[in-house]
Amino acid sequence: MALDRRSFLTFVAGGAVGTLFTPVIWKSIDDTAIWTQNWSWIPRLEHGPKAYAATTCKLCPAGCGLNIRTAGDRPVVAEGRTDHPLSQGGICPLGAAAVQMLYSPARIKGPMKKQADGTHQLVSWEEAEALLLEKLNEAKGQGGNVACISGDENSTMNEVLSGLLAQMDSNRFFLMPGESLTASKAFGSWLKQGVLGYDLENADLVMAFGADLLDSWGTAVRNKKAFGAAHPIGEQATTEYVYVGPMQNTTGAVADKWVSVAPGLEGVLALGIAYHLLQSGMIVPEALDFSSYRSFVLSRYTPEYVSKVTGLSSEQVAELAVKLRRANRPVVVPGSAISQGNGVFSLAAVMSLNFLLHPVNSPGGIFVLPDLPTVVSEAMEPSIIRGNDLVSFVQKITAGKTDRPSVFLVYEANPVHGLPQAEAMSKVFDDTFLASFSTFYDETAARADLILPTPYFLERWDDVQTPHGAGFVSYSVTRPVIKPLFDVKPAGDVVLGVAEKLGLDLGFSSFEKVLEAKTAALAEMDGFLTDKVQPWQVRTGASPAPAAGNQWRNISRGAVWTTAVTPFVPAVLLAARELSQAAPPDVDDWAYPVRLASITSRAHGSRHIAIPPFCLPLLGEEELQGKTFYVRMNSTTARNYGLKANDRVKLVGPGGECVARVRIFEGVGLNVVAAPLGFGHTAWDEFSRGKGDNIYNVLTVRTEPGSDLSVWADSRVRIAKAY
Amino acid sequence: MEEKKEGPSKGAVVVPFLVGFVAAIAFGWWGFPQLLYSSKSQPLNFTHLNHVQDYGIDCEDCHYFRPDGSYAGLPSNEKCAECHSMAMTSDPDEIKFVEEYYEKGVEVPWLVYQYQPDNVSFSHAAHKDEDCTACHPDVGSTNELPPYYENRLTKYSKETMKMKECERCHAKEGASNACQVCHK
Amino acid sequence: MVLYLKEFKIKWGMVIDLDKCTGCGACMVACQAENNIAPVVDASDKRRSMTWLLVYQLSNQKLYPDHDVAYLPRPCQQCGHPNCVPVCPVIATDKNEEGGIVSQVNARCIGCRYCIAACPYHARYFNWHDPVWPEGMEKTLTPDVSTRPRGVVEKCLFCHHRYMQARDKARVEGRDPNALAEGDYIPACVEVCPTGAIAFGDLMNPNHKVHQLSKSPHAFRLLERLGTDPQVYYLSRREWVRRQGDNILEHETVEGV
Amino acid sequence: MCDKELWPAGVQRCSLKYFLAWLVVVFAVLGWGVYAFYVVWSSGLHVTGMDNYFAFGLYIIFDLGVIALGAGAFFSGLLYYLVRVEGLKNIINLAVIVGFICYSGALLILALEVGQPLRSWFGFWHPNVHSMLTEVIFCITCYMLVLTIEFVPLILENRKLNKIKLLHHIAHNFHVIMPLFAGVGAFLSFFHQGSLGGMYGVLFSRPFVFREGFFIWPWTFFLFILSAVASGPAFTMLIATLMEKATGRKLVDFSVKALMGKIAGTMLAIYLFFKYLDTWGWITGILPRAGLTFDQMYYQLAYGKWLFYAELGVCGLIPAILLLVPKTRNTPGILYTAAILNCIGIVINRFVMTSQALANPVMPFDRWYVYVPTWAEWAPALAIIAYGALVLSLSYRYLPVFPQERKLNPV
Repeated sequence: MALDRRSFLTFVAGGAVGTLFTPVIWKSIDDTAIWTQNWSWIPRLEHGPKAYAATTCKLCPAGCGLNIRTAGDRPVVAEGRTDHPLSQGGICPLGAAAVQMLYSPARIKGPMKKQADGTHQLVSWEEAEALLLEKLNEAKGQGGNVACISGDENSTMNEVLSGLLAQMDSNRFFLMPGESLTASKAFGSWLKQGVLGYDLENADLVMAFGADLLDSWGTAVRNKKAFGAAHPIGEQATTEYVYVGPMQNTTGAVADKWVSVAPGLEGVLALGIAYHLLQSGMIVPEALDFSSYRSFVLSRYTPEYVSKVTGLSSEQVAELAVKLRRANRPVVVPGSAISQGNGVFSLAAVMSLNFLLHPVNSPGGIFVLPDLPTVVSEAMEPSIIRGNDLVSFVQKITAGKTDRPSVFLVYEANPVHGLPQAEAMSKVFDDTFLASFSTFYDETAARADLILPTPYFLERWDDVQTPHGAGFVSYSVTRPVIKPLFDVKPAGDVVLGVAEKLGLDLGFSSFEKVLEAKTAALAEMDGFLTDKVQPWQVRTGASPAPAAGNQWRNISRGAVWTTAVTPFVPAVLLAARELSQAAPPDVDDWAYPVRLASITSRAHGSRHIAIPPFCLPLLGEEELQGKTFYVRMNSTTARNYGLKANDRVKLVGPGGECVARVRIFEGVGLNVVAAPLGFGHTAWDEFSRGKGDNIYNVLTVRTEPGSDLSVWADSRVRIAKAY
Repeated sequence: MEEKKEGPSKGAVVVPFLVGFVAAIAFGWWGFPQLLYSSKSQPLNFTHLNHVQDYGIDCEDCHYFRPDGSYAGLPSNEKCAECHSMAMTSDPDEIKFVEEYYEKGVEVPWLVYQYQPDNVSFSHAAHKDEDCTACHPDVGSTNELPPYYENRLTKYSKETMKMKECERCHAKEGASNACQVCHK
Repeated sequence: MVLYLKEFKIKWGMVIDLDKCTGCGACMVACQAENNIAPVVDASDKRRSMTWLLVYQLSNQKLYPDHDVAYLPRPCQQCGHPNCVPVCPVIATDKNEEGGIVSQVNARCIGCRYCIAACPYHARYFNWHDPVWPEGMEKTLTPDVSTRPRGVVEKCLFCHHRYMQARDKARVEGRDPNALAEGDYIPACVEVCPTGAIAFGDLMNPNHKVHQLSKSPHAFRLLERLGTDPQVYYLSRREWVRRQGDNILEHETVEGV
Repeated sequence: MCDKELWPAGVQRCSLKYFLAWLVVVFAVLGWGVYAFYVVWSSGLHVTGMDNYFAFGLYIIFDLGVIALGAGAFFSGLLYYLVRVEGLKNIINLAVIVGFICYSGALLILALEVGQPLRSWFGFWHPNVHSMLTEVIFCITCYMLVLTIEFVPLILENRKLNKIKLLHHIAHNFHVIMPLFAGVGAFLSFFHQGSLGGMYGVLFSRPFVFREGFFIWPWTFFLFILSAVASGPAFTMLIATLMEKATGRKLVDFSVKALMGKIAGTMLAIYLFFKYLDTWGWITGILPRAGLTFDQMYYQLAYGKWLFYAELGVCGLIPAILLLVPKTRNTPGILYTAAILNCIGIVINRFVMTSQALANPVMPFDRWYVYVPTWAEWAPALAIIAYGALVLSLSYRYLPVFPQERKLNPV
């Protein structure tokens, strides 16, 4: 039969009908729908047994315990550790994003050398280490013309680095500026062997001056845990929290009481309170300078004066004094909302309340926390390190008052972005050899002549010694939970190797050995592990079993070591001389009329970590819009400067300026503009680069009379509408 | 009547129609599956029966529940290497395991006949009293591993149980058929 | 209009103490990591971002210095009488399982977004974009929650996979999977919260803390008067916070809302 | 080249060159729309202005609008075939074509609107019988079939096609059973117009659109039916007038238009009576029970109260009066203006029910947002209009759409 058109059509019709009785159409439709579950460009899940690895976080100085959940050896999620006294199962947003940061696009893939055109080129470790050796050798020949900046206050890495410097006859070892420097200037004369800690857990009244206790200040997660325990869900609070500070930040929002005081005036209010306490007959018997302190306070910080300067009523000030006097175990926490740039006046004034209220080392008050023994030969003593003022050093160099080091080593720090007046300060790195030990391609790495990438903290050994703001001594170890993803090398190993080639003997062949020695050295002190009894419980009568067994084995697997030993304190000084010299003047600054309340939040990263991808959704609509960030002021302030919500505003400080949008927020004091640090990155990755401006640029450094300390927590700016 | 004469004869209509119909049926039921599925074989031939009969290994020695309630469906290299860290025979599959997988630290990419999509979370613990072969092919009583057919479009195994079958049994047993009991 | 009401012997619920929430956002980050939500470069596009758990900032609307703020974390409210469920044309979302969690199966969802229109809490999110992880970061995906393609709706499920895992653990240990103890099953956000602002448990079980807390005079639920009957309760001793939990007419007074 | 033998007998059409030039314009717009379809399907709905607040956008508003305006088909059919309003004979073909265009266009847009078009058949295979949207999916699809069946005989009446005996018979027999389809169509139409309204009315968590009602149907169910019936005939009549203006030929007798106007006016008046009652109940009942006030429902210009007054006053009451009073209705200019206002009012209603309902924040600490559609939403909408123009142009040129055309345009 010939195939004519008609029979062909009939054939097709038959085929079509036949097809309906086969799976072809139905299965295809179904499978196409199933295919949409399985698009090749969307990752599939990988299965594997669930396990946990206990370690310690290094993303900020708070030293929280992290439990890294793994699925078939892949780290997947960071969880809290209930057995860690600094976090007790809690976690901050930055810590919660820790695992994903492993794969941050800003990770440095291998050692890099700066090219003539300013770009970086990957080189081998041999070449990189040879270059470092060459530069250090030159510096050694010049009599130790080398300086080091460490961004990690708590690591034994500081011993390795300061030991290297010391053996090269340099004492220019600096931490990124923090509050331990201020404390050292204020109390260093009598507090040689430790730092002051705050026993929040046993307190029944916590009054924080400036310190953003519940977000980023000190041991933030532990502070929150203490706050949480004192505010049982659905029940009456057992401890009152009062926040004295410039704005309703995280702490101000949730504290039982918020007292609005502009940055820089916390000390004035504290002495105003001290006035009442002194009037009621309180004394500090163990203080040598009590009488000069007493007469200074009573003569100058009268209720009228304090009320005039702070804008609070005399009744409000008196009420705070009553609160403190009535409490059984009150503790007062001094600080600045950004944990840096605080003056001796502010710190000593606030701290004096603690001395007035109860003797040092009483439960629910302040404790002297001893430093841990050092193990690296010739490493600087912690108390010396705390007293080195980086900002003054940089200012002296730029002013030509001291010579510029020929080599700068920067370890896990980002001074190019994160020093006050950052733009001007970073000029210190001009005409020097800058080597950056960093995990991420931050602004300092981008500027560096040599990048020596460190493993991410989930890939390396490291440790955390008693963080600033803690209430007790602690030691815990950071341990690798995954092999390094890239061609990176622990900075400790690099430095030890180079030192050896320089003919210096630091006493160790690898950083892991340093940590082992550190752990062994802890045996000198009467310590215990926190698995059953917590250090604050010891102060109220609990008795722990002394640490036994293989210390390194226990601690390297996550155990936390602590001690209840407190050094003997024969006498204290209230820093009365410094208080009287550093007291802020009564005149107002008309050139820069607005007080700048800078904000740090763990949601914005930390000093050396830019905002992680997973924290971006935390920024509200009025914190970041596209590339523009917001500063906050109340409606009265805004009106005074002709500003409305969403207007573009320029903040001008003596050293720099930046542009933002206005967010009207009534939780900011009068004539105060609140602005977040941690924005305006120029390096890093697409997640953080180019978003907002760098407020560090408008911070203003002044030298505090009396202490000669660089201070910028009380910076001031001029604001005007920007077009 | 006139119209009928004008039209073609019955046969001329019916025959091509039938040819088309039969061709479509044949293609749909035989050719189409050939196109839709690709056949794959296991990376190694594992001899279940030998392991059970000759060496007295229990099923649960390799296929066990972890303490957290999850199910270790397939043994890892480590498990196999408890015996096979070195080749004990000249069996090519055993040698391949040792050289290609164990020593290189690569897990054996076993093809699971019953592998469920990512959006399904099958709880072995909830079904631990059922017979394994109610869902899985009975590989335990033979030394041969059957071929694995993969749907080219969906990338799932041909034998992957469809939701209907799960639902039917759940309904019969009085178990919940709420969506999230199985989906994730 | 009640088409859909089912009672359960177990009702998983949250009680969130707004006087304890600092708004730090750790819960939001933990949620993303736990549930395999992809990061986005411009997360400031709030109207397209993916935040199963979102922390709202509440203001008492007063001027300085009388101003007060509160933070309100908003997971899916797991309504007892959800509006999203009856409207779904393909049963991709359902409230049918013991425990009362409103399910959402992305493989069934056709992306019509009717449920998003129905939800007054904005707890439902549409995948406007295909999820993209920076290179390598997909290795941090947990095996517990499937990835979702663009074009489907998703939402908080109270970390339902953790419920399943807790049940499996109970089964293997020979316990009754339908009688989990308090703490056996806890969503990721509850677990990480550093101030312990969130309590979680079975609202029907008098031995669980949430049972009592939900009856507190300071407890309220969001938009309660609409009749959605949420399984998420909030606590606050501040009256202005409780007032903002629902729409209140000027002349209406709020007693222990 | 000439296509004259394809024209309906005894009528005049423009030259093929003219016609093709017009089609080029139509296809240009269509092409832009097809490109938008490609972009949306290949990259996702983020190219639209929709977001987590505006789950529905221009796609849905457009669909609701054209489905309401396309209601002329079923209501004219109902009146003509079942109630036997003979005057409608002269416009019923156009009503069917307009209905066909509106429904097929709406379905095309729906294929864009769903995030997973390849799964859209789940609506039939895994239906949730409680969902108003399920009712919509079923009824719209079925009614689309009915409209196609109603359109087919008209196509077969093309001069060339009708010469084929078989097709002639089919066309004839279809006509005979047309009342049956008209009835089925009317039933389906009632239900899906209603379900579209019901979709909003059942949203008890959205006080802006929530309505109580009868059994499972909220009042919006019935209001949507009535409003569609009130605007559909007016729209059909306006299309006829537009075609007359475009072709320069008289196609329908003015009395037919006036009749359509009268039907629309009557239905509009009935609709408004209930709509006013409903609005009153909403303001005094539903809103206060939800703790809200009338004033809180409106925001700035985009969602201002002017919409309320425009919908129910200027584009509601006024056209209803103009269409009901014989004197104004029989004045062509006024008739057309009133019909246009009528259609605008219904479109405003659909916009408000969709966009404003979603913009309206329900949580007290939430805020208003404004929805702005992007090109990816305008392009397909315009393409559907172009598609309508294409179908109408082809139908007018080649099919005997207007029975009166020969009489009204003597050669």
